[in-house]
Amino acid sequence: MLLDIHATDSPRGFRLVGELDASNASTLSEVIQSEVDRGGDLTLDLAGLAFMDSTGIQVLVRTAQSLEGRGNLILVSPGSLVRRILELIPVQKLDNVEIVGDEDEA
Amino acid sequence: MLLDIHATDSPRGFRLVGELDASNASTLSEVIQSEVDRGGDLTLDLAGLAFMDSTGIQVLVRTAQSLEGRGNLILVSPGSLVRRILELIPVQKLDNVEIVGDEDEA
Amino acid sequence: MRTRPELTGNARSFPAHPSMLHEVRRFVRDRCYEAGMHPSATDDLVLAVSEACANAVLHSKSGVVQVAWRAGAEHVEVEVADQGVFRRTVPLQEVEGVHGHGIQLMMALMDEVTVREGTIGRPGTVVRLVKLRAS
Amino acid sequence: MRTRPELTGNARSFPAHPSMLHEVRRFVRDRCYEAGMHPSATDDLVLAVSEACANAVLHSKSGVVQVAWRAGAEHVEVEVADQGVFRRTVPLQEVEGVHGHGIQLMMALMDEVTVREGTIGRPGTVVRLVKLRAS
Ligand SMILES: Nc1ncnc2c1ncn2[C@@H]1O[C@H](COP(=O)(O)OP(=O)(O)O)[C@@H](O)[C@H]1O
Ligand SMILES: Nc1ncnc2c1ncn2[C@@H]1O[C@H](COP(=O)(O)OP(=O)(O)O)[C@@H](O)[C@H]1O
Repeated sequence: MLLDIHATDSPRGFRLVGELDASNASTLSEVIQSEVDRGGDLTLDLAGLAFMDSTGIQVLVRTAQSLEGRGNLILVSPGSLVRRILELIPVQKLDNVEIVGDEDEA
Repeated sequence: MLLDIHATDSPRGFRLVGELDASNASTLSEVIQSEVDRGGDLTLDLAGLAFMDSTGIQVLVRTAQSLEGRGNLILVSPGSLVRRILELIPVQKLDNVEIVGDEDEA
Repeated sequence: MRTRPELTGNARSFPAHPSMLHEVRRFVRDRCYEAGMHPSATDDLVLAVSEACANAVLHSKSGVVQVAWRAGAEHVEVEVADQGVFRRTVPLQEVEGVHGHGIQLMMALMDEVTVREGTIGRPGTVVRLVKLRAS
Repeated sequence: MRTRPELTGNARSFPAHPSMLHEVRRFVRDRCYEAGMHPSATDDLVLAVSEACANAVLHSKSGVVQVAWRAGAEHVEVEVADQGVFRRTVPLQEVEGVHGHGIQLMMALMDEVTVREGTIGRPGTVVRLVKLRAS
């Protein structure tokens, strides 16, 4: 599998390992949606994500929008390639999106 | 003046004559906003508009968004150049935007 | 569709102020008319050039924008050059509100669009717009 | 930055299916490595090519996508060619929901981007991506 999606309990969310692109973004979107429906903050651990394209950005934006007013989307430890795309398309500017554990701070 | 903005009473709105571009879109936006605040449908007579660029499209989209749930934006008789840009950026797909008096029907 | 020496050319500089857009449109429309370009292809090119110039005026912080017009047997091309640095942040509609979709509109209107992005080390963004005479 | 005969080249066809994206990224990454391109410039080019291929796969209705790689002394360029017609409607975010901003992202990543839009009479959209080795 190009992308492994592991559910995590504390914090509640998912750990992503592999590459996120147009071939698997809709699968990720569906998996995330079930958790979004329960409300509250959602954490995505991105440390193991070696690649993300603009369809991945779409998933993040839509997730943040569905959580709006009910919770935050927390992005943990994006690697250098993921940080590069977040630099160019700054999803973290949305009110309820936050990046923690940036490599530079580690 | 590149663009003349005439207020109209029935239907309530404005008649635009001239060219709408980045040099005057913000002026139009402000003039329209005062009427939008009163609520209800707003009509823009575009028959005299000889040119519109994407900043004009922005004004239309923002106007429609501000009217949402309170009224429709009605675009009357766009000429060929304005119809061309509306074909490529179809603002009329927004729920509360309508084009009437298309040249083809006249 | 690359620029070839046999193209007839014509270039003009305009101040980077929104009031130049009307002048640029007239310049391009007149050249297209002289070149016998089809009216609807002319309308598309005029709008695309106006969008490219609006971007240069709004985003490039240049003082001057150069518009170069060239006609070939099968196509017409216009280059819009500023002296600025291309802003590389992709505007997120959800954060920054409605945007003009200027570049997407240029692509929808033209047969070929090139953007050479100005950088700090090599300033000057150049947008090249190509319209086939027959399209 | 125009294509010159002295460029070393390498082209490959991929099926127009989302699973090709991973393969294309590896192809481009390997070529960049062989050409001694800077790692961060390589990352940018790999992402831009992946975006161009995603557009071809998602929008062009082609069966096959061709990826051509060329290296020059100062730059590397990749051309992504499909056999389809460029969809000329600009997506309105307010109507169609969030979009990927693929083309804007390519422009943010590259030094020069060209899109030649496939038409019904002349199908085949070609996206040309140029990255300076030094940037
Ligand atoms: N000539 C330019 N100089 C600097 N930045 C530019 C230029 N043209 C475009 N850009 C950048 O590209 C972005 C997208 O441009 P565009 O699609 O026309 O949308 P808009 O102008 O409405 O934002 C702009 O927001 C800007 O950051
Ligand atoms: N290869 C292609 N073939 C046909 N249409 C394309 C192609 N690439 C882009 N397009 C058109 O351009 C639009 C903008 O593309 P892009 O900026 O990548 O955003 P997105 O793909 O998320 O819509 C697409 O929605 C599509 O209509």
